[in-house]
Amino acid sequence: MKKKKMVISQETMDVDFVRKVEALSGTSVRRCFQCGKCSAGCPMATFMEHPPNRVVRLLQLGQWQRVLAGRSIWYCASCETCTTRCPNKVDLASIMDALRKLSWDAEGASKESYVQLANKLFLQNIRTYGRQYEMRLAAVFNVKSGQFLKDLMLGPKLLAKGKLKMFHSKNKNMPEIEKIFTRIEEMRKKGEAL
Amino acid sequence: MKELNYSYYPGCSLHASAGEYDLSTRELFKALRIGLTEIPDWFCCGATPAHNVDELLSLSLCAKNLELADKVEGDMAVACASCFSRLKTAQHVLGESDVKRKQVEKAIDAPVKLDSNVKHLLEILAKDLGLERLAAAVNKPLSGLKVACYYGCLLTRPADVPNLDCAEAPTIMERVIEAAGAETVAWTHRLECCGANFTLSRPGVVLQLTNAILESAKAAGADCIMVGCPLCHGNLDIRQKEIEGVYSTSYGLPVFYLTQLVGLSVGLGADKLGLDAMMVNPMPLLKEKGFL
Amino acid sequence: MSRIGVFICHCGENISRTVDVERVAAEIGKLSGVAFATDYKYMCSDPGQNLLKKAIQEQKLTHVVVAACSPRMHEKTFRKAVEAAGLNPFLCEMANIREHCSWVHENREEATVKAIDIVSMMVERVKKNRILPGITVPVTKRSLVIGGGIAGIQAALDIADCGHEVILVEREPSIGGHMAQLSETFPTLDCSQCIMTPKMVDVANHPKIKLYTYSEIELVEGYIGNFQVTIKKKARSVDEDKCTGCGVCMTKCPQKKIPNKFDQNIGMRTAIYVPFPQAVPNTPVIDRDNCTWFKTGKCGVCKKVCGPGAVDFEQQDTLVVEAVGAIVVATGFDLYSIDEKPKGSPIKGYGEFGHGKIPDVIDGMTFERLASASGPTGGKILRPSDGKEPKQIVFIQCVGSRAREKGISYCSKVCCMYTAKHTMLYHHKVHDGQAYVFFMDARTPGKSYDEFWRRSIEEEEAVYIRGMVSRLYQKGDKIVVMGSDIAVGVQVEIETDMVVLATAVQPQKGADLLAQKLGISYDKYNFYSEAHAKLRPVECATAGIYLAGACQGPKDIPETVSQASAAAAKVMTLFSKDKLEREPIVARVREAGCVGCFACKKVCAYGAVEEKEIRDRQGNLIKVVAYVNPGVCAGCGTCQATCPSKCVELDGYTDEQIIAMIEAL
Amino acid sequence: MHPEKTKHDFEPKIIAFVCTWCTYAGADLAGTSRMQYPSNVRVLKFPCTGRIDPVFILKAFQQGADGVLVSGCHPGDCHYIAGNFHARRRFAAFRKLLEFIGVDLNRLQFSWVSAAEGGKWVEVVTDLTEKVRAMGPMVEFKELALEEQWSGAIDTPELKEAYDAI
Repeated sequence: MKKKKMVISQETMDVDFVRKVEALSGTSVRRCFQCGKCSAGCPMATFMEHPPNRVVRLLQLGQWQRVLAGRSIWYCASCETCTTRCPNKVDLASIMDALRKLSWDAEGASKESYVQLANKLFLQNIRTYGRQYEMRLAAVFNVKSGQFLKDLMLGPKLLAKGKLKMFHSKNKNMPEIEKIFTRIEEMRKKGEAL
Repeated sequence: MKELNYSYYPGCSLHASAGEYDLSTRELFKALRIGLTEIPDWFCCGATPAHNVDELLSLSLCAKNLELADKVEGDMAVACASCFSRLKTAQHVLGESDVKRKQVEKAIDAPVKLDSNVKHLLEILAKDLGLERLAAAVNKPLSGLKVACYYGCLLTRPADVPNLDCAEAPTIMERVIEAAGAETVAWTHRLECCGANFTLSRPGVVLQLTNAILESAKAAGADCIMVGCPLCHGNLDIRQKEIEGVYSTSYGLPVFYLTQLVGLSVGLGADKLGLDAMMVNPMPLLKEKGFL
Repeated sequence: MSRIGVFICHCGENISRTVDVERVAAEIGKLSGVAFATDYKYMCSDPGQNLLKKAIQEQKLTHVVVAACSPRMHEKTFRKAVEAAGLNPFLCEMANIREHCSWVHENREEATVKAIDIVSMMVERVKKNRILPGITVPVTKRSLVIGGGIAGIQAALDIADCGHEVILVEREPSIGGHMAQLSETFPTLDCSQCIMTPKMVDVANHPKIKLYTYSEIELVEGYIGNFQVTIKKKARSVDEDKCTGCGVCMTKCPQKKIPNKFDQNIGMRTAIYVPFPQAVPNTPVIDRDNCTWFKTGKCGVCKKVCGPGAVDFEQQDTLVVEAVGAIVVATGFDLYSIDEKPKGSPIKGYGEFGHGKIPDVIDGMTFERLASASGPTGGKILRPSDGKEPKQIVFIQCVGSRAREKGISYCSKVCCMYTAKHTMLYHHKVHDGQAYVFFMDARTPGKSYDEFWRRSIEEEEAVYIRGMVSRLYQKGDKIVVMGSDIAVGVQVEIETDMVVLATAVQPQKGADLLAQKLGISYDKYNFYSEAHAKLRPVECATAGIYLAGACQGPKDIPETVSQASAAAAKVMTLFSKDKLEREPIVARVREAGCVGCFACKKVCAYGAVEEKEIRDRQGNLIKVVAYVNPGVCAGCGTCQATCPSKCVELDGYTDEQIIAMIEAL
Repeated sequence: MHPEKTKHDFEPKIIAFVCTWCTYAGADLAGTSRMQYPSNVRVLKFPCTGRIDPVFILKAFQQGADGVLVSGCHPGDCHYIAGNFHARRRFAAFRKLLEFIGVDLNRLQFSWVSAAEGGKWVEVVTDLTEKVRAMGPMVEFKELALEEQWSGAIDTPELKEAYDAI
């Protein structure tokens, strides 16, 4: 990625977006004093173009576009190492969650299809069946992501070990689950929740 | 002595890929005379994917499950580290933020219940039952078995949420398995991330992280790895062959659930522990050590 | 009936331009009790003051109101003039018709009306003023200094050199404190012991300094100028008068493997010991917890070999009471322990750095002992685990400091500089070694400090990495450091032989307990609070108690010494007079009405309220009432507003006076 | 700047209770800086806001004050360590009481003005004066005072007789 000069002014610093991130994550980005401890311990930092500390730095400057345009947020494994070791109680894991959530509607956000697809399918599974069915999840994922042969060799072995259930059981709470999904959708539509 | 009874939240994996965890948990608790009642019609806590993209949904799913658990007597026993972490986090977040609690109450159309005790199996064995009573129940001590206890991310992190043990230097797994007569090894990667849910979307990442973990356990002289999380198990056990292939090495480290190893020590047979479901065959090791 | 004189000043034209002063004088002259009202061009001038004095005498005035500028400007002037005319100075009040009237209003009519109001208020007030006698408190010209580190030593020497007796109390067996432990000092690299030990000897030899080592403060009573301090002398088991300091007992003691706290537990000592060879006093102490005689009743070798017969197993703790007029608190600091989280510590612990379980991960003070020529390794940098010389060494800054989540949010102030020094000492001793420093910010504000830090990088070739370390772990005989370089934006991994953690500076353990004994305040970290952060930085809010050194906050040596001398100067100011005089604006309790609820005691920030027993002639206790010590009271009046039975009164601001002012409106 | 002097029908009486170290000095600074503000305020000096008894505020209202201002050092800057905190707690409780007895709390203002804030003093005094002027005279307590006087007057034959009989 070509590095564009960063012009900083009240106009280019999008404080509103950062406030949303802070509200969703329940943490303050201004607390960070850039010690870099989060990046030092992050198991995924080597895969990210912006290491965790720089994600926070960019947020401090209101430059969320630069964060979302990159893949960093899609490489966070939610292992909470950063949050645990931060000397300043910056809950970086939650900030990552908030950024992924906000990237749905944000313009210019990178579409990290695989992770997004997996997450989406996972949530769909909950909505449809109430519980996860890994077989289904994996199969649909492979079909949708076009990697028909991925982990192909694992399937039969797992089946043989009884690790993949082919059928799902009935869950009496299905209507309740559906209501939770729809209520949240309604709240968002009315602007009662982020 | 007070009778121990719990409402049981197995989580999705235990009803699928981690069937042996479910089986061995039920059998172990039966052997230890700990009551376990599965919460009727529990549903998915949302795990990592939900909070990854939609915290409100994640909190709501957990809050609803907590409400379901409330109807069953006893504290909530949770086997999966991910479910444990999500339920604890939901309790923590909803306890701290009035705004989020109100949103969740609207989403589930019910008041949020935060006072129930969510406990991981380790906590039940080490604290509620107690290490002394656990040790007293051991009739086939795992003498000579060198176990690498793998905590992964979610059992202890972040520091003030699960409160299972110290976030950076936990010993609860070691204490439990030492009570079962096994030896533990000191190793460097017991708290490192295995890549967890990237197993589906980014298996390459997972292979790299998991390889480092297996390598460290092997270097420390472990005979096997013990876990308390189906995701860790999936990455370490199911993908072990693949890792060996990619990195042209050989580990052959069986990956046990904690309930399998403890179950073994209280005299449960292989059939009751689901040992045949493990991808890395543990039989040679267990036979060599004379446990079977 | 009072005869009040009112003097209205024109202040050149400053007042008279907007206030019709003649009219004010005329109106005020009509008030009851006013015997004399006049206006004058410059009241504060000599003729003005003479006019005032003359009027007091001629008109037989009982009270005076000067309507002029702010009392903050000239109240003292006029009260002096009134006193010179034979009236009690507190029977004179000022009405501020300049700053609060003529200067802030333009409308002549409005300003004149307001001026009349202001003066009337003061007239009504002054009617209720009482004669207030000046307060004097005797001063005992001896000083107590608590803590025998560099701060306490400097303060004690300065006070003693001025000819006043000093009682110096030190908890450890020897004075010297942390500075005696250091190897070399920044930014000059002069040897700490070379500059410290002569001062320690000066203390020992000073005729005006009475030294109590191995002693602690038990009880503090009294107030400024008049403290009684009870000191507990812990049993040394060695008679200080008989001991010659020959050291035979120590060489013969069979218990030789006790970790020496002075050497950060790396070196060993005997059960009868002096903490370090240059100790002052050079009298050994028996560590009763580790002595075979005290544990089993056998041994007694030291007693047998002691020529002068100084060893005394029967010695008991004794209490001594000393009377002093001032107290300097110089209890210093302690380093956050890298071991398992200590109970009661605000720091949550550093499990990611191994909780002190990796033997070659040490703290900065331990490195000082390793680098010190008189240390356990004779000044060689060697690993505690296997005694090998580390070829790679990693320093990590801000361990515990600047970490509000992990415990303390303040900066420990000295670590940046001492780590720069460590890299130099290391490079001087291990020529082929390489030092790395993980840091967030380099804080080097001090004379020659930044130059020193730059030298460590440019000349001594230390590699500074801006970024923190997430985790340390042992791998074989190496320690793996997982850090990051935020400038480059990458993770950094270093396999090193040794790691030095710059741990947080914290107050001494038990600092809060000592503060409670002294009645001084402390912050949430247990650092002692100064009376004013800028203008009274060495005084406690409690009068007569002064602060020196790191007990008040992290400090380096130059700053500590400056503050110690400043505290000594404050003590000398106090001792410069035989009696302490102060403004009599103090609270007073009406004992007849006091019910002894002590609400006043709870709100008093100065500890000026005491409990006083009222007894009848037979000596039977009737009740316990509050008593305000005029020597300690600062005159804020919070007690009066708090008192539910209205039995405390602040002289100069009584309810009567204030109500009179309000009613005048 | 010389603002146009306008005539008002009602000039409120404002009494200010201030501490000597911060707000009094701040008002002095306003003076030495020749700032202008309404002349309605009368200042009473205390060593510390901690000394200010709520009774004084009641007394001030009773004496015909239309507005009362209490001002001291900023939190943490108290010359007497914590007197202003004691004051704050006391007045927090006192406000409730005033509200209960029906005093419009807009007539009573608390503020922190430091010795360096001459401008803020002017602002606070001007704002309060304007606010109280808009509210009109404070009648409640004055009526009460009148009532007291009335009940104390011996203005009926019965009363006079009873009085004489004593």
